[in-house]
Amino acid sequence: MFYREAGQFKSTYAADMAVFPIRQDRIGIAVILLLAFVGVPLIGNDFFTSTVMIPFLVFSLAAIGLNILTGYTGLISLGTAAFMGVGAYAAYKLTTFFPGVNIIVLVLVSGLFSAAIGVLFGLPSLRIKGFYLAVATLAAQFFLQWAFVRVPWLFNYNASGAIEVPQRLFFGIPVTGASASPETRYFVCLVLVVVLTWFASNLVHGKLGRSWMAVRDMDIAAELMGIKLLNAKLLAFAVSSFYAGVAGAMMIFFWYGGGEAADVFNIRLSFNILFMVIIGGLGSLIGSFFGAAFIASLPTILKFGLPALGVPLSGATAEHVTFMLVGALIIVFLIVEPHGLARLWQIGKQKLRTWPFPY
Amino acid sequence: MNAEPMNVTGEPMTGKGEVLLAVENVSLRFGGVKAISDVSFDIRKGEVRAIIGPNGAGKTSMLNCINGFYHPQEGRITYKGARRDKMKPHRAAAAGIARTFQNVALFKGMSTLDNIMTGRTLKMKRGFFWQALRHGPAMQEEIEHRRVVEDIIDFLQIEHIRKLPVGKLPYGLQKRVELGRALAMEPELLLLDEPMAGMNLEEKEDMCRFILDVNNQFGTTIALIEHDMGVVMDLSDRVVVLEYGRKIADGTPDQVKSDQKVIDAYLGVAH
Amino acid sequence: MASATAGQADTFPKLLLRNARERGTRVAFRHKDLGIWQSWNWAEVAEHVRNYAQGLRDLGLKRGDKVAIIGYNRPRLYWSMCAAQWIGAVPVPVYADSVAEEMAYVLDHAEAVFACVQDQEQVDKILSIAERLPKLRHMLYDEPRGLRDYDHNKLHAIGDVIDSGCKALRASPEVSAALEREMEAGAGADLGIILYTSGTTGRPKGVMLSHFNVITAAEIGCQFDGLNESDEIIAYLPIAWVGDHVFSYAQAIVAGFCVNCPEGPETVIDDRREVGTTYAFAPPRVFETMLTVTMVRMEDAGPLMRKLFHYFLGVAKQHGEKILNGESVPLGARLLYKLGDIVIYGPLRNRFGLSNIKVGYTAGEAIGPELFKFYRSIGVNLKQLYGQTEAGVYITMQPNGEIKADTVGKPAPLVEIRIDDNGEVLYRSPSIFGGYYKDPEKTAETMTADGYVRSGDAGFFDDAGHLKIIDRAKDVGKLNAGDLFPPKYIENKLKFYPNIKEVVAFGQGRDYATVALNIDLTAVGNWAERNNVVYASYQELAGHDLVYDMIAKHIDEVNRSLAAEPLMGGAQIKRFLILHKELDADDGELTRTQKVRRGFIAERYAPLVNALYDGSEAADISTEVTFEDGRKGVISARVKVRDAKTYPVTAAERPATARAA
Amino acid sequence: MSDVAARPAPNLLANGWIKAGLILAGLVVVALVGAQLDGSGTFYKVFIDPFQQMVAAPDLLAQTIWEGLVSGVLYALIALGFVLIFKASGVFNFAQGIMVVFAALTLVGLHEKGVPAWLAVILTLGVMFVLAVTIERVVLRPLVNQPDIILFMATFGITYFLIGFGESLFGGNPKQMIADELYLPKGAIDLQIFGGLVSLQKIDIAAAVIASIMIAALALFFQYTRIGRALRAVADSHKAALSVGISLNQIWVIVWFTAGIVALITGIMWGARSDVSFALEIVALKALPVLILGGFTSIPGAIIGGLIIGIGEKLGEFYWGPLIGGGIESWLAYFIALGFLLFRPQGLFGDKIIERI
Repeated sequence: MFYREAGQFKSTYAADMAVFPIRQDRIGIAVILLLAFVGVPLIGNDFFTSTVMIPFLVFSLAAIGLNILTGYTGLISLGTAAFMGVGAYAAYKLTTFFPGVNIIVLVLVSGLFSAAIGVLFGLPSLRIKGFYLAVATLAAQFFLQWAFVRVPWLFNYNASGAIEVPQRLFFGIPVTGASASPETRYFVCLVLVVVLTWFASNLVHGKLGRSWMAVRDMDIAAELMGIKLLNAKLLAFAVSSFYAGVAGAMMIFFWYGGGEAADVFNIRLSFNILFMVIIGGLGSLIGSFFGAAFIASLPTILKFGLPALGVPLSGATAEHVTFMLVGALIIVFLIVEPHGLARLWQIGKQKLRTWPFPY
Repeated sequence: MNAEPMNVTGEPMTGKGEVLLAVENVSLRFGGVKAISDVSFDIRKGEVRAIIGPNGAGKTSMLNCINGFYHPQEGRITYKGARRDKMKPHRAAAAGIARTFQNVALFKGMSTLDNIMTGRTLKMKRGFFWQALRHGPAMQEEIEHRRVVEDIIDFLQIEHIRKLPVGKLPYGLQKRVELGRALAMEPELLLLDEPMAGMNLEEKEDMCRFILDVNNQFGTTIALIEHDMGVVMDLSDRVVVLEYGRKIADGTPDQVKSDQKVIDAYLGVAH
Repeated sequence: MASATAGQADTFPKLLLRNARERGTRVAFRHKDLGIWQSWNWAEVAEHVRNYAQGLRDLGLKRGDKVAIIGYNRPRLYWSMCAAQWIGAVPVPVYADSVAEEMAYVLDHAEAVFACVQDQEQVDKILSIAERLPKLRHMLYDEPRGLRDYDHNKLHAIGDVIDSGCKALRASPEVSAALEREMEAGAGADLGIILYTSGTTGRPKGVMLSHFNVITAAEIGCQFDGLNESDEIIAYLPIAWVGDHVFSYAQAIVAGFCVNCPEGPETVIDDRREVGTTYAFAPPRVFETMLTVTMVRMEDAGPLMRKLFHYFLGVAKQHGEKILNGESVPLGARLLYKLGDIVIYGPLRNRFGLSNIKVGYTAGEAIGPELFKFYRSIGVNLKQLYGQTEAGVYITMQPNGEIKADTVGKPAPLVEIRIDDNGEVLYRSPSIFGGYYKDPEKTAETMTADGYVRSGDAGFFDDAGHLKIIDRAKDVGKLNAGDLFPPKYIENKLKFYPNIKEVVAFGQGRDYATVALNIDLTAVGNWAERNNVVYASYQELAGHDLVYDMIAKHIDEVNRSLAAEPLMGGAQIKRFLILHKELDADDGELTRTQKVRRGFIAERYAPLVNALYDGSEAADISTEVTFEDGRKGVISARVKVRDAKTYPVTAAERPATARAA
Repeated sequence: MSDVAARPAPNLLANGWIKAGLILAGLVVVALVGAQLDGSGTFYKVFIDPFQQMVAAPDLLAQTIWEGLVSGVLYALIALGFVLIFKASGVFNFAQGIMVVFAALTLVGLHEKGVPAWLAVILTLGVMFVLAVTIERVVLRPLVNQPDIILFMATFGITYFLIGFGESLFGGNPKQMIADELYLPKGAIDLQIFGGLVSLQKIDIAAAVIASIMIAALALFFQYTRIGRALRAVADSHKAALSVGISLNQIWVIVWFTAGIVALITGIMWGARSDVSFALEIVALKALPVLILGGFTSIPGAIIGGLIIGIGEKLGEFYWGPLIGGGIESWLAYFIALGFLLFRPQGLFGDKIIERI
């Protein structure tokens, strides 16, 4: 009902091929960006910013990465957390070697390392598909996880075995380390996520995105179009791992601020991100955000929401209930809408567009 | 069409004669099963060449050999004078061979427009970083190719389904979109595997018209597999007949029609 | 007011050049083609038309030659008209869906030497009748698809003609100057266009309109509704029809607004929505289809949505029109309407593509008052007009604030109207035609000595000076007492009730008027369900006493309104019956276009018609019917006949017979 | 999803990318190894020394192989439950590992609540049946005809639910398996062979025996019972199964229940060797490389794959692990499987699938 499309016509292909061709959508995006850049810092307190918004942004980016691989190219990966870890450790080593270089640049560069490792583990994807590939990516997960623990060089031989994030300044403002304020960290994350989402959106709407989807939908026909399968798949692995790597680096530098990093990037994180992608909607960037919001906020909501409703929960029970609920919700979601929240969003939007008609 | 997407020769169809693709003594085995044995024929520039034969005659396998899905164990395939029996499908695509499938092989999750746009992949040169920006040269390139694709959409009269996902389209339209995708590659040789299978009469007539138009207007050489003998006789310049992986006849539709071996092969087989 | 422009720009090519000068960068034409709206501004259009005119000249087209224009609404076909006019040739738009036979007649009669057509289909059609058109020298086409292998000696792509014209103009300034002189030589009084009217009987007649006629008509419309260069119209009605010619060609050029050509006939609704037209025209059936589709779709909506929808439609029905007319409405209702506008009316207008509409017109036939009021109530400024090709379209129009569902409005500016003794409407204005092409006899029949044109329609003015059209003049009969008997007028009045599907009125040469009617099974069925009326078949429902009561009420209302109208009081319905079966085209009772065949029905149902006049309470009848699967059967029934109440005539017997704007 | 690219004979090494990748991978491994060593003698330590050790101390080799064998049997059992389900319903049941833990936890939990051991076993079987019915009703039936990946994800949901459910019922702390009460043997048999002492835990022997019995029983079940034949039919085609007169829904329940039984037995065995806790989940993931080796649809494949993985990773850990810091057990299995995968994408016993175009 908010969509008034009468009079919105396209007289150029550029306008017709825009990512948001409808004016109301563009307004919506602008409002969301405004909220994110102005509203959240104004309204949100430190707790909200650092335990809700930053994790949400980090997970969103990781989910976008996995969605490029799984949703757009049709390759399942259970090793996302490992690729995130590569990013985190790469960023750590880089800032150790080049303490003078801007940390944000290093976070982005560390994504390249992750991309390289991703390509390496993506090589088998030419030969194997589906579940077999999923299992193959477990090799990456466990091998890298092992390496994070067993290669002390990676964590600068700290006795604790953990990454200790040093303080780094950005135009004189601390953006990492203990003295970096949640708002600062939030802004850095937000800018990174917005820019990288824009890139991802450009990629999936262009030739490369079409190639990926072609590989996903019918690889034989894709090959016939002159698409080199291995190149397309490896590029998907590279881009996906790049996003995961940046997300991982962000996770350690702007969220955790260090700590038991080796334990963070475990198989369960891989699964969680896969859930985000599935529940959010395969092959949808906006779905990645929905999925991340849903999965990342669920534990917090349960932890603080249920007691608020008068249901007393101990910490451990809360965790158990969270597990059960997540499991049940996954199943419910798959039954109700196998195409995820993004599809629900699409249906809702379509309803609003055809309002008051049902179709 | 304003900007003609195909390789327009500019002259009427006089060039039928030069051999575009030659298949010489090709044999293909799957394990112990011989799918094709010692088949030779050629496809000349600008002609419509039909490959017919009863079920299991190895027609589709033949097309698969031509565009590099299968690599025949024996024999040689020459395309434009160069040997290419070990070529990969994507190399075949780059060399100007396009293809449609018996059971529509569209990209089901994509729109008609995007499906046909994938046909332009090889012609799009902008690199990764321009694509990530999707502005300037990359966007110009997209628009340039969109124009070509729109001409194809106009040619095939599928304007109304331009932005619909192909998965839910009726079968006849899907076939048309698939043809569009192949045309978007501006092929020199177009392989059509049963382009009219499962269509009603009206759709068949449309498809026939499109195939002839493609052949006439753009001079595209066409090799097609088809079961409908009426269609084959109407469309094709020359026909090769396979049975059990062997060639049993080759010639103009009239010659083939009166060939005793062909009549025997088809006798009792409802086609 | 036509003289204001007549001095400098008295032909369409001159006006086009004026537009190119004064608003060269404004978009003049859009065409949904190849996925987007291809656009041309006035400067580009003028350039194309100039080149095109030269191209035509090079092909040998001369002043006074006729150029047939055939096809769906395409910019290049409109340009063809203007390019022909540029060098003094006369465009003759032809209905694109005409069969070859009709087309052969028109082209031959018009002596067309050129034909500008849309596509292969039309080329083929003309080629098939080529031997009957010896005068036809060249054919130009817009869409080259499939025409590549045709013999191009006499066949040209419009694009190529424009290009060659462009080259010729570039090559030599003399040629350019000569073309300029050709254009300057044109004058407002020159024959601008010949529009063939299909006419109900006989061969089509070529209505000759001068530039002055058409420009005047266009200005009448533009000034009446304040149309200007910012308006948008979608051109989708046949280009051979005067309405499209005036709205989409003449007014666009006169006012400088943008003409949008849809992708194809089946995408009009979507394309209209995309463009968001501000000025629209559609025959009643288009509005009716839109409403029907709306209601059908809403049936599938959720119950809450349906309730909301109907609630707000109720609000609109109550207050919407008044708000649109600027009448005073209580604040509460106004707020409620505002809410409805956000929730329902706005989205609805958006779906219809009528969001930006400044004024919409409907004409051609009578529109149901309910239908008309529906659109007005949701905020669409829909109006009626009454027009004819011979008038250069406008005869009467509804001024803002004076809109009534059952009249066609007041005489348009500059138009004088007189009602003849037999009730026929006569009109006179500067925009009326100069005569039928090559048919002085018919011209003389139609024009009176004092310059009035016979419309062929019967009508009268009501108290407020609004014209009401009753029927075709020749169809209006007389009762034995001498009162007028307008069958279609009575039938239409009844058919506007949703419960009544078909009506046949009898009375010609009888003592009084009667009707036989069909109920609408869906509407009455719904009513029956709500009122616990049990029925097994149409026949049973039709014979039900309660249904008779309901219909009697409708007839009573109609009689009351007839009594209140001048001249109509005598035609009140005295008796009626509900037919035991639905009238069906398969049985020959309706035409294929769903019009009742009065004579045939009177014959077939003679026992019933007799019963209407012999005073009996009921009559037996058995009729042969054809079922859907082709089997034949016989339906027998006893059909009840009822009397209806009539009212004393209240309206003045002799209303004003002449009006002028 | 389950199909595997197996177009006739694309030569793997002919592909430049793969070649480059393998070289790169090799370099990374060498670099990692090199980083752990003093730089000299890498080749010796990797390719010669371990084999010398094997020959020098055959008893240690035998002991290592035995241990590998036993964990291989347990991997095989998990894989077995998986294959059962995959064959019959095409569902890639990620939850099989968790079903093992859940079954064991239920058994122990019930016993803790005072239920006699054997009754607890029966009750646990009941729980597994209820679970099978519930999964069929709540998960499989509504998701029928959905793409494989959706069903796969649904089993993720089951996994999470079972973890949460099990932990909130029985608590998250590791528990002791009630081995004694179930008359499982304890202690070890020490064999004096190869000039050394090879110690075989009795529970391990029992595990091997029980596993063998169960596999034999399953084989008989499939071969000789009507339901078994129906299950085999359903693996070939769903229509064929219907013609045997058993509804798909029933078959699903049966298969999931069978997998539940297998899970319970696996859980008991495994629990008897270590603790019962959800830490087993990670170990259960090891069934996946086993499956890759053996193929998703082959029961013998699952067994042999299990043994190869079990022995391979124990040998690897024992002889080569220390070279790069140990703990390589966590990923070695996957690399072994991956190595196989590159050369036989359909697994050891899987059916070769040729793509039809």
